[in-house]
Amino acid sequence: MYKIAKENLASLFALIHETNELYLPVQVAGQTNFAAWSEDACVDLDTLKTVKSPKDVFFPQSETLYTCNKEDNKLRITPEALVDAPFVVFGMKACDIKGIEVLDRVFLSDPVDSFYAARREHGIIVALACHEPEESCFCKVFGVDCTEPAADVATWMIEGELYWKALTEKGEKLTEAVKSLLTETCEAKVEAEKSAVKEIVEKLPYSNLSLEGWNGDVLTEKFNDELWNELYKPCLACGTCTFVCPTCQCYDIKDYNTGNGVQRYRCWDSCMYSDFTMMAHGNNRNSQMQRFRQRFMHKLVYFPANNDGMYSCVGCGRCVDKCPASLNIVKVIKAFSEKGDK
Amino acid sequence: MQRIGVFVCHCGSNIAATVDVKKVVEVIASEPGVVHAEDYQYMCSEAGQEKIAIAVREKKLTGIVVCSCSPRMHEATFRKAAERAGINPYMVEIANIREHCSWIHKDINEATEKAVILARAAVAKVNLNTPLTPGESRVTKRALVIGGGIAGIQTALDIADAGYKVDIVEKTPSIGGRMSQLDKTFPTLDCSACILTPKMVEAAAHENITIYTYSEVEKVSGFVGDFTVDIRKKARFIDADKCTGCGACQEKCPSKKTPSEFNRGLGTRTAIYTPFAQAIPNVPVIDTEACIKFKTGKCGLCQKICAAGAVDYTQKDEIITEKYGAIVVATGFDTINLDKYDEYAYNQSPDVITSLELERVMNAAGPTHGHLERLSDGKAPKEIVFIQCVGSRCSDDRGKPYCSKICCMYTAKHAMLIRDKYPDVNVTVFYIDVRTPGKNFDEFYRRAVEQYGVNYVKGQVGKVIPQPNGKLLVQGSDLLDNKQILKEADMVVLATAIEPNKDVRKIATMLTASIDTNNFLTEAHAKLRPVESPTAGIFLSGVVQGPKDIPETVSQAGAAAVKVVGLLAKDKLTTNPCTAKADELLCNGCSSCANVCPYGAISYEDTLVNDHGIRETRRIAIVNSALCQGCGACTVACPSGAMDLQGFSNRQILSEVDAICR
Amino acid sequence: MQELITRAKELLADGTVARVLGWKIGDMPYNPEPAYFETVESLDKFVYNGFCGANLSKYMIEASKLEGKTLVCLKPCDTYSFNQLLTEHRVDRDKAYIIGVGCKGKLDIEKIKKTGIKGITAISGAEMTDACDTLEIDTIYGKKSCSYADGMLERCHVCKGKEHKIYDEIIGESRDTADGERFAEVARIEAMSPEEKFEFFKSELSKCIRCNACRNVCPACSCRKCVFDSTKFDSAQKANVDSFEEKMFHIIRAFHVAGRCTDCGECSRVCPQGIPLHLFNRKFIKDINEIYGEYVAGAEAGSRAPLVNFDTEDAEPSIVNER
Amino acid sequence: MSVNNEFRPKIVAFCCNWCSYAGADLAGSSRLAYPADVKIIRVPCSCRVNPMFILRAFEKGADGVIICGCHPGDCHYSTGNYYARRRMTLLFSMLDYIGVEKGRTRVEWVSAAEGVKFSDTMNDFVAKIKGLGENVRLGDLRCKN
Repeated sequence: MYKIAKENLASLFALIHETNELYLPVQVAGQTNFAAWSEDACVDLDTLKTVKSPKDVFFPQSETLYTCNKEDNKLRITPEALVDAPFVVFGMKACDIKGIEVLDRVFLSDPVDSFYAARREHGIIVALACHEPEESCFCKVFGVDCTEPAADVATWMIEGELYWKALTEKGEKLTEAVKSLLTETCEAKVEAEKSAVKEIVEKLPYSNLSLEGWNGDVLTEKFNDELWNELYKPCLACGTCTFVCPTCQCYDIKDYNTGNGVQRYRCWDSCMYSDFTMMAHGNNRNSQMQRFRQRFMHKLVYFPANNDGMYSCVGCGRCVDKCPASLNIVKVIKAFSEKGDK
Repeated sequence: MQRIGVFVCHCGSNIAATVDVKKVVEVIASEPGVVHAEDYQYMCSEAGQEKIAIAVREKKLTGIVVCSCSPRMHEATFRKAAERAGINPYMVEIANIREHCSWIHKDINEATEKAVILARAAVAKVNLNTPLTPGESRVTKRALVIGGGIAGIQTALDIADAGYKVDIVEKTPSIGGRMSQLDKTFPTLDCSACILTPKMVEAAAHENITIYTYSEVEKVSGFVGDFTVDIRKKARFIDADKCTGCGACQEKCPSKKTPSEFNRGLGTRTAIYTPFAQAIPNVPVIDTEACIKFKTGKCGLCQKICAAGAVDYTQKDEIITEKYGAIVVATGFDTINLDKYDEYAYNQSPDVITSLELERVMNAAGPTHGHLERLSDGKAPKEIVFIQCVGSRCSDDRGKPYCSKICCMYTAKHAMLIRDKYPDVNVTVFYIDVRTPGKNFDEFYRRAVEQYGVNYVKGQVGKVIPQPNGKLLVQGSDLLDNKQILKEADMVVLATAIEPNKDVRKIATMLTASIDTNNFLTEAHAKLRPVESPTAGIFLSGVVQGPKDIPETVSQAGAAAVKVVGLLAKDKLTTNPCTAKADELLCNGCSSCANVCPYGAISYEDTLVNDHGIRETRRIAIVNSALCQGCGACTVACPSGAMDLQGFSNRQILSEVDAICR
Repeated sequence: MQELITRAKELLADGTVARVLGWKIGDMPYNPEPAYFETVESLDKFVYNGFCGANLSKYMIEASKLEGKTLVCLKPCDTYSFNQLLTEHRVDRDKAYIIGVGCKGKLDIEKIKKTGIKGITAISGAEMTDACDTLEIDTIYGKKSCSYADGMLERCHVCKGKEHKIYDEIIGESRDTADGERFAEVARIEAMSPEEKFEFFKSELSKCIRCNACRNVCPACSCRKCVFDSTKFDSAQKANVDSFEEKMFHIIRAFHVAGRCTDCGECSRVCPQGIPLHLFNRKFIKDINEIYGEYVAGAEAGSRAPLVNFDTEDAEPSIVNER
Repeated sequence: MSVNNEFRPKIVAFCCNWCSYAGADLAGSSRLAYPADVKIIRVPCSCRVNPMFILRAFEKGADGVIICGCHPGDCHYSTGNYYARRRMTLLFSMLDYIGVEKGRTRVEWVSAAEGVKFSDTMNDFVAKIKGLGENVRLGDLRCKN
């Protein structure tokens, strides 16, 4: 275990940046999101949750797949190069890391998504344990320990000092590289912090949310439940929940005409959108109820059915914070439990 | 993807001297969709057009781009050529590489590069063209003329003579209009009634003409070739079939104090009245506001006196609904209100009158039986002052910015007639300019000055002050002599500006005909389509389009009639296929498009749509392609992009943008 | 609130309305959700407090298609949107029973949290019945407080007034909460140099994630299919791949609602990235007022929006260069 | 293809079919030169020009966009240019507001008889755009490659 004073973090970031691209929470126009570090970036480690989850470091909102150009009446296709240099993501939270685990299930299973795989291979995650969890957090429900993030390096911010502990080989290597700025220390303070935060977690209003009745085997029963007809009604069909979510992984592939050629790119898509999975004949889900149901069924039923019971929700609570209509997965889960109680 | 043939014209050396046409052919040949490209000396020649036909046949072309002169020159030529070759004429686009390229650029590299880009844009557009077919709509062979003055009468007569049914709707109890109020006409000085009355009689007697007097247009729907109009025939309280026009009722009527509209309020009329002796129809109407029977329930003299038993106090307004193929607006004019011209004392002295009032004074059937006398005391005037441009050519908001056009001539007429009949009367005319363009007009004016000794003073009148002795003190300036003039006059005549009839705005709205800030109806083109409204099927006759004198009005009335006849002669109308069209799946029914449509071509219908399995009734915009002229205003007003313009679609224009910017 | 519930129950019970469109109590002190109530019992979950910011006018588009009347609770500013939708034939007046609900300014939980308050478990002072000027907030990190005005939505600081423009009946008192100059921020930006303007909007718009919340919540964006979802213009986009697309989306969106936007502020309220989207709409409103004369969209149903209208003496576009 | 390294702007001119396109034709037949940088797109009326078209032109790399129509009051469709005038005024104002240089967009009324005005306008507009330089604030970078 090492530590570094908060005021020295700028030097740490600069040092990391010498050999790695570095992504971390940066505040732009009052909002904090993960972004590439630069000397004048306004790094913000105090905001608990970035607006968007850091998933776009590994799975960007849009990325070019290949480019077609016409040259002398011939078509030239240039695939986009894969990431081949190491990069560091600093400040990810335990829930977001769990989110990456969900994405791994999707993108690293056969057929492997090479763009994602390359980023995963070269990415080094330095996690930051949560210090003051908020009322919308419910990571505990999904077995996430926000005090003990499972990353390459885990860090804790305690009283103006960042405690640093490498957990993997990648983490060890990074620690070696920045060791000049770190000082060795014992784990006592970290242990105290962990138990203090765990106590807070227990007090969070959603921590005892029950997932009873949600698993891969309840497809027909849940799918046909009348409750969906009520629940979806306030939904505005925007993509906010999807785009702030650390586990949503759906994307669309589109072409952009540059005038001299075509760039084929993929970008996040939302199952809430009316043209999601639009096909020539139209749409296979043509009502907002169906689209709304799809999102929650996917997270709580379809995904666990195909992934050894793993839910594709990590309880980060971003959708709880951001839904314009104050709808969210917690309300959905609760509504079904209440109905069961009656 | 289309199979496009590109034909690059040399236009002799007009294009080829500045644009490397071979290079254009070479580069454009590799554009997506292009399967054929060639150049030729003169594409518009028969041999050139034949090249198109051959290529269509051999290369199975579905689209054509001609790089040549302006489409305004030869688009029609190449469309016809395409049609002859067997492809839809709207699959042709022109790249204007002459007017917009070779003629304005000197550097051959630059011009060639630009020609290629213009060709690419045309190719990109053709790739998205769709075959268009002009629509057809039927024509009701009947015309409506709104307004029964000389303009309306002449138009109706000309249409009727050509063999088509025509209805005249006149607001007042008789046809005849302003011209019936005039005494003499310039520049020939013949009697207005003598030349108008035969026309009125002819119209009334014509088997193809139906006249609705004391009637107003209430509602108009439909479009060119197929209008439906509701006409309100106001109750006259006289059974026109029984009335013999004997006039006994008018003689007996005890209510005699109503100012006569026909005499411009200078005389009075009875409550039951025909406006003037030669009125057509010669059937009186009862003015219910003046009639004692209607006001008190007592009287009923007219009914008692009427031998024919034609008076019917229970008569009601009647709505007549009729279909028309064309509508002519001939609603004429009135003089402006002079309330804002206090300085001329019009409202203070009865001896200050308008020229139109003077017409009535001079007329034998008028309030003074044709004697020139002061309306205040009936004395013969010795000194008369005419003031020109009262409210015309006005730069402030009291009057009108335009020249009323007829005043210079009628004032010369009045001056001449007065000097002729009363040589002892002095006549002075204050004018800004004397405008006499027209056949025998300047000669006429010069006669007034030289032969009749009318005193023309270039200058304006600042004030007319009624004097205690009953005279009128006129303060004016003589700009030529640069001096102030003070003149004591017995009468002052104001050449009052004319303006379109007050009702025209309401009528224009019903017809969706455009109207200008001065309330004149707008013509489709100021020079080339002066008798047509931009709204198809609506035609303009007379002063409703702009100030004119009688001969001009009559010629315009005839021109409007010819246009109507040209329309009615067709059994079907082909419509411009480049019209707007709403995608019913995208339409919100919000009315934005209808709000900006200058032709009233857009209506809304509750339509059952199937939106990818969702069936619901929605309010959907429907474009009447017979009315739509294809301006595209609606396409931009439409936020969802439901409204698109065929032939100039969003994607077509965007593809041109892309091709130019790449 | 109780009066509102009682009246709603009455109208439901006597069959005047088939359903009530209002807000359902949330599972946090600050997250009530728009909801339909079809039975008298369900109204026990009805809530109306300072966190009921949602403009329910837009829901009336769908509600107008349902059988029977919908009782809809509209705040004064929401009634402008309803009128505008009426003008555009998007809602059916006969299908709506409008209760004009009182409003004393609505709260912005994001703003409250930005003051550093986290772990919220209870809030008092947000109820409509309270005359409280202060919000007392319980958190897992202790008791906190925040003045009501500090927690108010931006739009309430430039409140359009307490008058309901359309209603069947009014329940509750309203207060004009305006304490700021509506066009001050627009004017501040207008006064910037082109470089500053560019940097300002670049920074704000760079946050946009194209979630479409602004569009979907907007009562003026009532298109069945947005041009940005439709293939008709080649404009369909799902992400801002290049910064141009952020500008394209927001400029065109603002343009499409220009003259129709009632400045209800929902776009800015829902933006997950806190982009002050109202600055686009308000710029157009300011321009329209200054160039074509004062116009308040939705103040009167049936009025003609400035962009589907003209005056022959209108200013030339070059006026932009002179201002 | 430009001979030297002088900045050659890309300029899109939307011209209404009835007045301005004919005005451009007259400029052509009168041999009144203006730079080849200007490329004309024919539209039926200035009211057909959707703000989207203008933004699209900038997206794809245009440096200036000019819209030409009949003089107000002379519109072939009687009212089209009045709507265009309002739309463009607001759009241009918005572009200015987000920091796009003034002058990259313009509206000019050119009648069919005004060949000289058409040519003068284009010469002036090209000169102004050259003065402003390349459009970097309102384009899609993907199109620059």
